[in-house]
Amino acid sequence: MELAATLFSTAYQFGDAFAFLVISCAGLAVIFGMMGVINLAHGEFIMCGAYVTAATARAGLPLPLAILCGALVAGLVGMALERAVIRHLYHRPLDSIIATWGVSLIATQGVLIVLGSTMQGVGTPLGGVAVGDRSYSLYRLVLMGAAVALLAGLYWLFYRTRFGVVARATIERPQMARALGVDTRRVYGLTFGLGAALAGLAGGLYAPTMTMVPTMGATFMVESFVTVVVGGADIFVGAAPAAAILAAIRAGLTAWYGQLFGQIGLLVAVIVVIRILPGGLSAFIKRARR
Amino acid sequence: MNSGAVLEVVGLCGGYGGETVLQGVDLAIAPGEIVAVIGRNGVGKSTLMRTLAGLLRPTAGRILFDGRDATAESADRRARAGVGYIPQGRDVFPSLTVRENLMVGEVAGAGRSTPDYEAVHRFFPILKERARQRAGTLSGGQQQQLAIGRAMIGAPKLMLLDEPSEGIQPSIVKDIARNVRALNRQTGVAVLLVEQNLDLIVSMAERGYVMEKGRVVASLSREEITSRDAVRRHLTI
Amino acid sequence: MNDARTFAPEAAPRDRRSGLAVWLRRLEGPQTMGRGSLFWLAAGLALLAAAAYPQFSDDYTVGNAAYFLVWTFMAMGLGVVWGYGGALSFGQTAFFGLAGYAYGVLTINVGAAYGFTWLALILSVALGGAFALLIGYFMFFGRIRGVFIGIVTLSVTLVLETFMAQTAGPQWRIGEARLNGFNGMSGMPPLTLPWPGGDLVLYPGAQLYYALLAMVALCYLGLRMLLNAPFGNVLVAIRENPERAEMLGYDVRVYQMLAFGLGGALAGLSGALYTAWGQYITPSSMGLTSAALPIVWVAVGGRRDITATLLGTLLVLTAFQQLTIYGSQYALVAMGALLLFTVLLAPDGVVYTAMERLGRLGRPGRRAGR
Amino acid sequence: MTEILRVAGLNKAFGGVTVARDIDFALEAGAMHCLIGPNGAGKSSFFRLLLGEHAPDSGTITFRGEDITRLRPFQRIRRGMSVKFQVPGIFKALSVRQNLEVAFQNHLHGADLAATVERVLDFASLGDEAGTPAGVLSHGQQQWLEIGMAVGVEPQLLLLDEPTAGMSPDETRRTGEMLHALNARGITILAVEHDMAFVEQIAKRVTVLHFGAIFAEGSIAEMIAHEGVQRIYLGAADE
Amino acid sequence: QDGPIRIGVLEDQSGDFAAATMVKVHAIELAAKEINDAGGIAGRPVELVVYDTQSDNRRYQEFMRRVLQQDKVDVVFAGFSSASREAYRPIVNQFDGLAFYNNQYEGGVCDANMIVTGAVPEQQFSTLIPWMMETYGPKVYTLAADYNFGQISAEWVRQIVAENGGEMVGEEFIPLGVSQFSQTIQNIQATDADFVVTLLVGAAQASYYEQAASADVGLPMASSVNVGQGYEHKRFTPPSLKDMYVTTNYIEEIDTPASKAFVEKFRAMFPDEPYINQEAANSYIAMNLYKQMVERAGSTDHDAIRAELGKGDVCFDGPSGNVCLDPKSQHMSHTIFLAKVEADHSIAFPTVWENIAPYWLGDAGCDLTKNDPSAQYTPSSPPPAN
Ligand SMILES: Nc1ncnc2c1ncn2[C@@H]1O[C@H](COP(=O)(O)OP(=O)(O)OP(=O)(O)O)[C@@H](O)[C@H]1O
Ligand SMILES: Nc1ncnc2c1ncn2[C@@H]1O[C@H](COP(=O)(O)OP(=O)(O)OP(=O)(O)O)[C@@H](O)[C@H]1O
Ligand SMILES: [Mg+2]
Ligand SMILES: [Mg+2]
Repeated sequence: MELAATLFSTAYQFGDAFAFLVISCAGLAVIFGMMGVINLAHGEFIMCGAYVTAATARAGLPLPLAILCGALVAGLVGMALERAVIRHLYHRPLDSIIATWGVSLIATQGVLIVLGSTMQGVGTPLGGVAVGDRSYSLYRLVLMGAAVALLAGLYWLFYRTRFGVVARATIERPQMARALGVDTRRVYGLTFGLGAALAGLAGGLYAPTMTMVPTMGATFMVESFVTVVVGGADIFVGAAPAAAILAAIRAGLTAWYGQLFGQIGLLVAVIVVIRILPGGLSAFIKRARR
Repeated sequence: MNSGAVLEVVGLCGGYGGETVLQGVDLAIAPGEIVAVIGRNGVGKSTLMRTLAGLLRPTAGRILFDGRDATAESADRRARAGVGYIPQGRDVFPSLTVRENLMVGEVAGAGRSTPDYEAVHRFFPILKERARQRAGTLSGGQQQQLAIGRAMIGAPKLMLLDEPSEGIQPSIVKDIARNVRALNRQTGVAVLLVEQNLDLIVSMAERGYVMEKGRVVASLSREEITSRDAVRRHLTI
Repeated sequence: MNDARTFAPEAAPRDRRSGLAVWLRRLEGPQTMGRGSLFWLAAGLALLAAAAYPQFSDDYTVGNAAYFLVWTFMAMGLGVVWGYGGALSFGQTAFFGLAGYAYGVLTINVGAAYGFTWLALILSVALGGAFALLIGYFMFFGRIRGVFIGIVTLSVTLVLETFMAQTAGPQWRIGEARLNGFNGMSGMPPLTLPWPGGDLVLYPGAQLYYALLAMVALCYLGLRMLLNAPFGNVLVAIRENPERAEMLGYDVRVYQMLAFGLGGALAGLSGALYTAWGQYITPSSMGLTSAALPIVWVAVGGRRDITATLLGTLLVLTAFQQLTIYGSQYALVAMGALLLFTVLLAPDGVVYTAMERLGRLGRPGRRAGR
Repeated sequence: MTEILRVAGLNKAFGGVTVARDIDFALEAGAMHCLIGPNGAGKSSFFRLLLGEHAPDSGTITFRGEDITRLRPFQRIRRGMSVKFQVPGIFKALSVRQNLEVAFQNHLHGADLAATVERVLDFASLGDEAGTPAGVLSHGQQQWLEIGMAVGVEPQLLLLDEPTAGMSPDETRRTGEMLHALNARGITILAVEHDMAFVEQIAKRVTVLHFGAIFAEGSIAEMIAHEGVQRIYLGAADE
Repeated sequence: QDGPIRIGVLEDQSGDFAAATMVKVHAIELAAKEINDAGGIAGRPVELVVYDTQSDNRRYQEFMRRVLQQDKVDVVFAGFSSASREAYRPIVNQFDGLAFYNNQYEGGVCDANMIVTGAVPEQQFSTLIPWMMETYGPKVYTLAADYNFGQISAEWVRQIVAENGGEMVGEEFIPLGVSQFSQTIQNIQATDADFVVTLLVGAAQASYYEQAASADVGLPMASSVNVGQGYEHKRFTPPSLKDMYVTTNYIEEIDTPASKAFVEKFRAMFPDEPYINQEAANSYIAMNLYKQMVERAGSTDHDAIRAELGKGDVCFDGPSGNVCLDPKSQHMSHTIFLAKVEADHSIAFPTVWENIAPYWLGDAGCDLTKNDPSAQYTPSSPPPAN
């Protein structure tokens, strides 16, 4: 019984870290991994999703619907942003850094000016559950499930549907895709919108567990970038194992040596993994598979 | 002019940004024709093809496709209307598999035809064998076949073929010639072919245009084109 | 090898010009914008104006200008690494911070007498450069490239920040110098010039300004020469196509590592000078926001040209500060908008675009789109 | 004559695809040799193995008496190789002149460098384009530039992957003549080509690669007459 | 000299800290308005020079230089985070300026150019910890931000727990910016702590409360920063802060006539103010203390002002009761309120400690009336004995 409780605790910690990495990086994986746009406003889409979720939930919408609302609004904002700004920056990834950083500044400070420096959150639903002599938040188990579902859904969308194939083609050779009849603008708009919606979803899912401030997106940034990059060129093959490895390292170090080592260890692990596998995990997995 | 042409180009000017490469090109292709464009390096053959495909915006002149003014139409609409473009240098999607590359080709034909993978595989068996390989790791010749197959899937009415023989082994050059001609016979697709390979021109084209410095300077009849000397004369300095 | 060549000239007369002349000729070249007497006249006038300006201004403004100059080294270093070398480093602040702390530790322990602050400055810069070489070795010899470089360097600087932030305890001291965690280290002396009749303390003001101006000018000219030398050519070639560069017989890794080391040393110079300027260095100068700033300066000015980088950095620093002074809460929104418009309207950078326009006025030429 | 290059028992596979299968191959100094074979036979991959871009699974490569199997690409180049790739690997944002300078400055300096660049510009008919960013050249012009970058340094061994792709028959002939001139200066040349007229023009001997293995070797006439080569490569005689 | 008295205000109106600091600017504006309405300071009007420091230490350096050198202000009110204070302190010293730091912090600044009105650990912990131990038991778990404030505060907690015969069952430091606490929650549950001292800082770390509540940790919490500074009880959904005990020198719920009047004035001028926290009260008090000292000294000269401060009778009856400046450390005495967060996030005040002096610096040997070391000390690195 004792052992089972310990095992559960370990699995829970790992799953928790894994879910956080996967959920927070999914939107970035689409926008950066698929489109090559380095989106420094990723955190602000997360914030947008969280704010909308909190606002709609407190207005009486059931939480799951409120979260979807958050994702939807973030997605729409993303599509608008794509049309106004990002569209001009494809294949200028380095310029997209500057532009999206600008967007991020405007969004953070704009929200601060308009909505004030904080916003009241929504409480975490479902309460706790006791296993052995410890108690755990049930909602966190939901988050873990959501992470797995998200990975499966994205893989299906990008590898098993024509939209996904066309989107990948468009991002790689837009001119050629156009010459083959692809309405590239629409594809871009939808893909970016999807990435933004996924970020919004992350915000919505984590809204009940976090402080609502305009800068809240920043907490997700480093982790999501690191996960996506360690994953490597092929995001969907790489992101899940990357999240798993980083989560294991983080959870392990945090458990044994405390949060500081968890934090530093995560970053050092990133450096080491990239050094050992310069193409990221996906390149390695591809090679191993053949 | 006559309205039976699949493609009619009048006074076409265009190029890159400030730089005009095409200086008033006129040509016409009737349905089911295979027409060659020849000319030395840098005269603007590929530029012409890109402009016809809609990837470059003309600065003057008109492009009529199927009798319809397509001058201002975007590349993707042209493709869906039946213009299949096979660029010089192939431009396959390197990280997509062969099969996925062909899937992208389906888009052009969506609504007009059902994708005929059988036919493509018949013409280019290697594309079936390597369906799951990433296109970027194919050899040059394999990529060329993929590029043609990808255009075929979209059931085009007009194919713009830019130097298809470049880097292709002789037997496949012959195959390509044979296949394109067969395709042309079976589906009535018209072909505008840019080439430097004499054999291919001679074995495929029904007539031709000679380009020089952004202009069509001569038109070659069927007789002229089958006599190698006329072609050779135009390709030498 | 065979003597008779089809392409190589038959034993052309050897170039007799001295090494210095060769280097001076490299002040102009394909890798830097601006050539001809008109350009150098303008540059000379600009330098003159910069030198004369303290006479017409107040202490605060001069001290503030000196503060801006402090940052330009880091920007120019990033210009070399990123603009010319094609490796986007997101962690120049690591070398900045390391050198900044090194300056503090050294001067707090040894003091400022006999001009030791300058030695400390040099040592700190060397440390920043050496650390950058180490990281560069690790990355480039490990075949790390592209966005991975960005993430590795970012991770390095964040590790340093996280680590330094928790050194608040008394056990974290190097000799006399308390690292002092997140609150930052202070109490180090400013740069001091030994001077007959009492050392000159270079507090932010005209003296420090002149010292910095001279350093910026030297550094700028030196970089111009380096970038137009074969080293610069190869660096740019590597940026464009590393595989091909290797196939021309260049050890790509060594070039990239050296460029990275140079960038790190320049970031270190900024860091040590910053510490001397404000007698304060904090872990947050290695944090995410700080790390993003140099990229913004370089991108807004134009990363493809060292002159654009230098002028752009000064421009952005001034613009952002002015916005903060007069924009209150709206400053950040305005900054964001400014960045957006820059990227959309002047994709090669504001200064770069302006310089290119100016240059094109002068001579007609064939220059097609990117 | 001495041997400049020897490849022994070279093997390389990418997953399921074998690109080099027990290749034994030698080149005399001063030879002018062509490598032909079907698309995907492994010709370009063979070049990449020679240059060190791919590491072989097994086998050795000896260049001028030295085992270079473990050397990095730039080290091999410095020992006297030079290459023109199938897909032009030029520096797109650099001007044509800068491309050539970068290509030559490892060997040449000052006035020598400038003179050589001028000659190559002239030879490649790129004089008018010297200041143009190489990325905007037409496809054929890029090929010329790539050739210029490879031949200008006059290496011991010149590797050319489809040098005449995209060239008109006339230009192809001119290229052949230039290669003969280089060869006359003692430069060993190994070229991959699909243009049989060109192969006939330049090659004394020809090696046919098929599925990564050496399929046949001999004079060009022998190869054209070779039934197997016709079947896998040349196709049936002209219709 | 008759022109206006210029007061520099450097506070974070944007960035990470904005949530807790906007209100400080408003409090200073309120005080300035009152002072001007009543005829100014010694007949001279007050003029504020306000800059937004964007939660960025560099901006503090730039603007401190600007207000002292260019705007030539008479006094500066500046800083939220300790890092920002340390960033500008060398500059204040260089130009021999006078700065008020109106913020609760880890204590220990012994600098003649600084006057501190915020509460310090000895005021908040010497009251809070013994009370908690008495009420809930002797076993303490500390959760602190991993930087100066957290580490030094934790040191105080450790010391006071030991002095009172308690036991530290755990101590954990959290890097700034960490927002995920599952492991920490497990760690706490693995001990038999009677209560948790939370010294968490910043928006990210505040996520702990929600996460702990949803995992049913259920332990009482004690803190010196929450509620009083970041009004978490207003921002989070009840009951996540239930049984949180905070020692604060002011919050808007305090039910005294002075406090009620203050809240009323404040809201009349800033109706949308989300919360009036202790730093707002400190800033307001600081303005009034400055007025008093200038009027008594008859000048804005720093030495004259410090001479008045040195007399030890600079006091003010403010929203939080009577407070006085301590001449040795130039810190301020406080009435410390124990605020308890109820299940519905309303506030109760189980007890109040009047007139708690900032004794530690003076006792340890800092005496600004005699010399000025311009340093920051901690219990583990106290002033050198001389
Ligand atoms: N992207 C571009 N930007 C600017 N100029 C270009 C660009 N591409 C080609 N050019 C120029 O346009 C002219 C015509 O090029 P084009 O590619 O059409 O030639 P081509 O006839 O196809 O030659 P080739 O036989 O070598 O392929 C050339 O002078 C070339 O330098
Ligand atoms: N990196 C790789 N991964 C997997 N397969 C590869 C890789 N590189 C090459 N191949 C495969 O190896 C085979 C040989 O390719 P290679 O490019 O050497 O052919 P080639 O003889 O040069 O053909 P071509 O004449 O068409 O250029 C091809 O089938 C190709 O698909
Ligand atoms: Mg072409
Ligand atoms: Mg090949």
